[in-house]
Amino acid sequence: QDKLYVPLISKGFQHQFWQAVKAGADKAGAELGVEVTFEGPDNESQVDKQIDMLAAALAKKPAAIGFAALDSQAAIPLLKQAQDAKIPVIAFDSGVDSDIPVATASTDNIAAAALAADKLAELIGDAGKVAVVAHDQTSRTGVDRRDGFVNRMKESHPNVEIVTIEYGGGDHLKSTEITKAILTANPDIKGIFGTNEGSAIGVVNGVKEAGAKVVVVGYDSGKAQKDAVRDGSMAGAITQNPVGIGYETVKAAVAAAKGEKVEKNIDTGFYWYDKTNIDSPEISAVLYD
Amino acid sequence: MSELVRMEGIDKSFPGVHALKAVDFDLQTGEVHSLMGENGAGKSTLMKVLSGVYRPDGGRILVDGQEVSIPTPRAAQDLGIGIIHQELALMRDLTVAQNIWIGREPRLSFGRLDEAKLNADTAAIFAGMNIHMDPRTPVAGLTIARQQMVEIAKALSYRSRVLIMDEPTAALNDAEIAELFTIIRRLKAEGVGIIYISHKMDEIKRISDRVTVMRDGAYVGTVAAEETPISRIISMMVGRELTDEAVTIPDLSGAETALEVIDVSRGRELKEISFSLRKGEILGFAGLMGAGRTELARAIFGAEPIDSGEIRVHGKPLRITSPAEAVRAGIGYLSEDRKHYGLALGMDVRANIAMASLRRHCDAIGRIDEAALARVAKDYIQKLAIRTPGDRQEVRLLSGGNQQKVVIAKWLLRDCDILIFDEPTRGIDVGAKAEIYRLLNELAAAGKAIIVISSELPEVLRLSHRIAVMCEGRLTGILPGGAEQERIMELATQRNGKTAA
Amino acid sequence: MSEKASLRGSAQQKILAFASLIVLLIGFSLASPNFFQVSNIMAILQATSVNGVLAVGVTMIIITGGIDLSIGTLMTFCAVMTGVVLTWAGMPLPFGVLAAIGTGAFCGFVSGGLVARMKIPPFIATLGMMLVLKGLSLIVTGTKPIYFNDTPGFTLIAQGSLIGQFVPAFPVPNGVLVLFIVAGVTSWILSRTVLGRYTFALGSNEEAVRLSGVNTNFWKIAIYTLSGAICGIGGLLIASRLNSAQPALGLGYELEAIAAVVIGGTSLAGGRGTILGTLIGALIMSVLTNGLRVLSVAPEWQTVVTGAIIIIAVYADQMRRREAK
Amino acid sequence: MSEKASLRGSAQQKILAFASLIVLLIGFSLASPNFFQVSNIMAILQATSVNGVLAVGVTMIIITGGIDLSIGTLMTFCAVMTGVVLTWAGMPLPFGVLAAIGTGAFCGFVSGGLVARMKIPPFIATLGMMLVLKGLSLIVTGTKPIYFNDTPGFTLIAQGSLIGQFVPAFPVPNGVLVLFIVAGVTSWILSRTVLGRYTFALGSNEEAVRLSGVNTNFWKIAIYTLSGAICGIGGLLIASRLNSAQPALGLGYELEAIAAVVIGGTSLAGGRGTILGTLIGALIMSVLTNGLRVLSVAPEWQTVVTGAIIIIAVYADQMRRREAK
Ligand SMILES: Nc1ncnc2c1ncn2[C@@H]1O[C@H](COP(=O)(O)OP(=O)(O)OP(=O)(O)O)[C@@H](O)[C@H]1O
Ligand SMILES: Nc1ncnc2c1ncn2[C@@H]1O[C@H](COP(=O)(O)OP(=O)(O)OP(=O)(O)O)[C@@H](O)[C@H]1O
Ligand SMILES: O[C@@H]1[C@@H](O)[C@H](O)OC[C@H]1O
Ligand SMILES: [Mg+2]
Ligand SMILES: [Mg+2]
Repeated sequence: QDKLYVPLISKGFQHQFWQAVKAGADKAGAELGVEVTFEGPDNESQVDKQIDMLAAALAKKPAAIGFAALDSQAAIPLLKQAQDAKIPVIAFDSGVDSDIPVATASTDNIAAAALAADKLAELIGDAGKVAVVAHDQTSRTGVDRRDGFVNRMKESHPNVEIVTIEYGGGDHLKSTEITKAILTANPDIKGIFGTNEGSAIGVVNGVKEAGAKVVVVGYDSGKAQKDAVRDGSMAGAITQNPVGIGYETVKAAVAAAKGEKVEKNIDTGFYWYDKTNIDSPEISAVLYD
Repeated sequence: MSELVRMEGIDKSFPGVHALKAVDFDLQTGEVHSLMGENGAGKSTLMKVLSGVYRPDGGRILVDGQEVSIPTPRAAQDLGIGIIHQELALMRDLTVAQNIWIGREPRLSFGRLDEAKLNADTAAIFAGMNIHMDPRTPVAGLTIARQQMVEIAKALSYRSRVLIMDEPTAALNDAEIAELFTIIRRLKAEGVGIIYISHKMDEIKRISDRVTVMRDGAYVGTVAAEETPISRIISMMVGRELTDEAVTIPDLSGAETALEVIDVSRGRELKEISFSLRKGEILGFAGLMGAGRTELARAIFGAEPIDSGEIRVHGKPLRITSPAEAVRAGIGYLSEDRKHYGLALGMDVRANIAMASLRRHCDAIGRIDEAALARVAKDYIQKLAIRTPGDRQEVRLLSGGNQQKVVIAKWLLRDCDILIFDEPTRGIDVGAKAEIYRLLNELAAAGKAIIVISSELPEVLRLSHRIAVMCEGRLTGILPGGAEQERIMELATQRNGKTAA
Repeated sequence: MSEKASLRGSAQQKILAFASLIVLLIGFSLASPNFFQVSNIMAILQATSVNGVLAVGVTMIIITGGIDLSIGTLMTFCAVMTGVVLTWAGMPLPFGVLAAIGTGAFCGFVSGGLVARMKIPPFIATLGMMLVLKGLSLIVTGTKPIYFNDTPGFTLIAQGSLIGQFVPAFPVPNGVLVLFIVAGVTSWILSRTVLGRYTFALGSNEEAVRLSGVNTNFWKIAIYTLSGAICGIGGLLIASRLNSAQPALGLGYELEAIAAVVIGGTSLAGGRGTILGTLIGALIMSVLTNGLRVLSVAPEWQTVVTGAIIIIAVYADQMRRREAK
Repeated sequence: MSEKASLRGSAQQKILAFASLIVLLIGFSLASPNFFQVSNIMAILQATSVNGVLAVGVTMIIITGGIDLSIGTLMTFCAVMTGVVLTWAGMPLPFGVLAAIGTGAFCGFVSGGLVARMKIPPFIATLGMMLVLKGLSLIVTGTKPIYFNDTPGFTLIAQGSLIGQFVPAFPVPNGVLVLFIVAGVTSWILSRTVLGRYTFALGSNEEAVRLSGVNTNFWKIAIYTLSGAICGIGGLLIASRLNSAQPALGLGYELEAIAAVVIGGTSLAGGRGTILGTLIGALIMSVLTNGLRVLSVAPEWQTVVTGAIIIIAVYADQMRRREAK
């Protein structure tokens, strides 16, 4: 009999975040002796591209599928198809609104962004103007992080004003330009939140190019982000546990394929890291380059 | 004299067309050798073989007695063979001088262009040709005739030993032709061999030493120009005798007025032009290059706006602001520039003939009646003797003269009450010309009102019931049919009321 | 005789155009047993449907010598308007269909007007429209997808299978059926009607057409309008496939559709092109994408191979055409 | 006389081309006090640098009547190769510069060959290249960015300010300087050299150029090669600005650059165009983007307004040109 085959359909593959998920998945694949593939569309608006990928994955008659839905509802017919074919589905990254997935390994983005809000508020003395450079206006993660951040500010930090929210598609350069424009429009701004790796690095670059003094809070990891945290150009950032997400997804998939019982919700957690704890073992374990 | 070029048994086929069938041709130094034949006989194709555009399927070419192969235009140039192509091949976005020296630009260091020398050299060539043109003029704005001049200047700039001229005078008028002939004689004296193609029979006698005739892609024969009567050459070309009738001017005093043009002006091009045209009348327009005849026709046709004046059709004043309105009002216009304004070159003969008349050949939901169009197209192909493998052949693959016939067919099919023909016989062979004259007369007899603009005075004289003459945007006079050539020339050069030399 | 020969030549060409596609199909079938199976072939066809419909629509515009960069975001905007009519206003299904097609036609009409009457280069006019429509979709929806859960049967438009009801072995999804119908009708329009004739003529020599007394502006606008309506159908299909109108979708679809058109042998210079070619072009692209995925080629290599094969396929086609002459 | 008028007209046109840009600048200055400030103007210029360089490069290709869709991913690939040479191989800075320009030139050479020798339509050839290069960047880097932390001074290429050292009031970033130098040289090449002459000639009537005995293939390849080299400079700039080679970047940059070219009055049909126009086109785009952001216009409205203004600007320019005639 051939090796078990587990494809992971993600939301992308080019971000370092996704590469870390992939690394975790590959690791689990190697340990458990299953074949793992990993792919995702170019950007998070390509809902239908992802559906086509799911369709192609189903054609390969996999043992189980890992799926990070860009839009859960849109994927339902194919998920049903998987269910009918008795292919277990494991949701990862941000969850799937459906009861088809037998398990979900994800980050609670709303809570994570709320933590970022708390941290940023604290760093600017709980008062003043801040802005958000988000990576996407419509995707689940983009929306959750924006809303988690904004709502927490409104609820718990009434003296912090969010002056603007812009979207840079996670493109480093675009996010840089956006940051500079925000700084021009709001010379008195105190803090900016970048909602994923590309956005956060863009904010750091923009602040640097404009020669401004602004507290930057980021999201995710990656070499540039770690460097920025170390040299103080970024006050700190939220990191998820992408390697863990990938690892747990594959592990759950294999278990489900073998008919074993799997835990329904695998919360892979999120962490705040800054200069002080970046080298601590529990943080460095979830950071990636 | 010595032999410059010899072509032996040249063969060339295109899909569906055997264009050259073992053709022989030779050229001596210092001679003008005319190549004659009906439209589609294969003249241009033979010359394209000689100038490296096409590679022959068979036969051989000798230059200075040496067998050569001419795979590219460059190779032809290197052998000293230059050509003026029948279909103007200019780069519209470049200036006149840039066009002329393309590929041989005078350079400074670092690949820099010596633009000053480029323009000066061009000016010198123009001076030698006795024409006035700023070397820095963009080609895009030039009339067809001016473009033709540029092509000639370009060919001269090569200082070739063999110069092929494929219908260089098709768009020129008598004065310019005379100028060109002076140049040709000069080149001849310098020992250049010239291959000359034209459908203007009178030119053949004036300029050539020998004449080679082709028919249907085959070599018919070579004769000495001097001792061979034109009628003999024509019969070699068409394989029969042609009879030409003289103009008969009908009595139109009772005829209804079809078109009135009253005080039409636009910018510097058209100045207060008034005339009228009756049903059944053929009004010829004569004038020098740039006299404004084309501009006037385009203005009447709504292709170009007018500043002031009025146009009446069948007595009703009309504001015509687009060709569509003109055609709706029953006016048709055949442009002098078939390639740019007359044909969809990539489409087939049938579609082009039908272009102005589709509405009449479709049903309520816009479905085209192809069967009817096929019939019509075949009809015109036969009537105008259009040489084509079929009505589905792309027009771009037809010879120049046959393309012109397709444009004519388009307007004949449209059947307008008022027809304006701008240089209708440009590039058309004698036989077909006679046929077109006959057609125009028939149309007039059937009550159509017709304007013919032509740079060929004999044509104007042969056709017109009245002759309008223009100079520098003004209508300087209207003469009765059959007027004296001298009188026409006088009006054609009458600047601002005064007569120039 | 020669006429027949040239007809034969062109028929030959049509068959030859399939060659690259066939080679790909055979190649992938040999490489993976999972590839040539009814369910996967249906998946490929389904994946072709949206892009195919857009490509068919834009083929007309490209034949006129124009271009339409707005097709992707227009498709989305049409899907959004369908959502507005069906989900928000709660109207019955046919109105949703009308909304998509009507919106498409209207926007096509506007683009056509910009190009024909205001003489704005098609690239700019439709680039502008692309951005405007992209923004409008986000504005109208408030950046949230609109779902069609309240319109039973909506997903059947693309996902159901009329054919499957009669021929269970070939459950061709309706989306594909729609694509073939749209392609058939458009092909008929192009080859049989006045509109089609002027489409080619405009691309071949617009000025000559105008000087033939044809109201070129009118016809150009008509062509853009029709193409827009076809985009609307594309919007309907994608909405049905995703059971939702995704307002952020759309960018990038124009390039994919135009690529299908050009791979299919239609010249961007205008004047020539066929719907059959476009269909084949669209199929080549989706067979490639699907096949490489089924072979589990690493995603970064998928792009490389796709790029290379597109070039090779077009080159091979051209070689064949030259030989056919 | 009319000939002289047309010469005069073209000088006039050049000045008028600025009009849309000026109107935008004045409008934004009035709308926000923060807009017209040295730092923001520098930010706008800096934001123009990468897109501007790409646009200048592709202008040449568009003038030949071609198109290059690969410029965005080629830029990235060049940045990656610089990273390989500087960070991985640890060579000194000049080699990194050479790597970027050399890689660009080589890829341009390949595209040129596909177009000129293999007669693949530029759209397809460069679409293929776009995909191939996109994949290659990911493959070479292992989908990880390459950082330039070990190459001190690398960020100065785009971000430093030579001019600022002499004129502290105008700290024009080096990236902008590079853009202006590239634009100046290209403009000079186009108007003064043989290569430039053939660029226009090819776009105007390629067959006529060939019939004049020019080796059109050679020159076409040369033009693509040069344009590729310019892309390489763009890759250098973006790498320097981001202090890294980001392998996933690049898609979409081609459309932006081509838009700048067309807004600047260069015709996609070939034969006409200016570098000055392209610069203005690129500036119009970045002024628009920056201005709307400074005004804090909602992002979805930013797209709508950008689309509308692009159309209006081009329309206004055309009206002016027609009047100038
Ligand atoms: N590229 C081609 N493909 C197919 N047929 C062609 C091609 N070029 C020329 N022909 C055909 O070859 C024949 C000879 O054409 P050619 O242009 O040599 O005629 P010609 O004698 O110059 O006529 P004209 O006096 O009208 O210019 C014509 O029937 C023409 O349709
Ligand atoms: N020799 C010239 N000098 C300057 N302009 C010229 C010349 N010839 C043509 N033109 C341009 O052409 C315009 C009028 O030409 P038009 O085509 O109407 O003349 P035409 O009488 O039809 O002559 P033809 O068509 O034989 O050249 C002029 O206004 C001018 O712009
Ligand atoms: O969804 C992803 C998110 O989790 C990560 O942080 O950034 C990239 C996104 O694609
Ligand atoms: Mg000829
Ligand atoms: Mg004229």
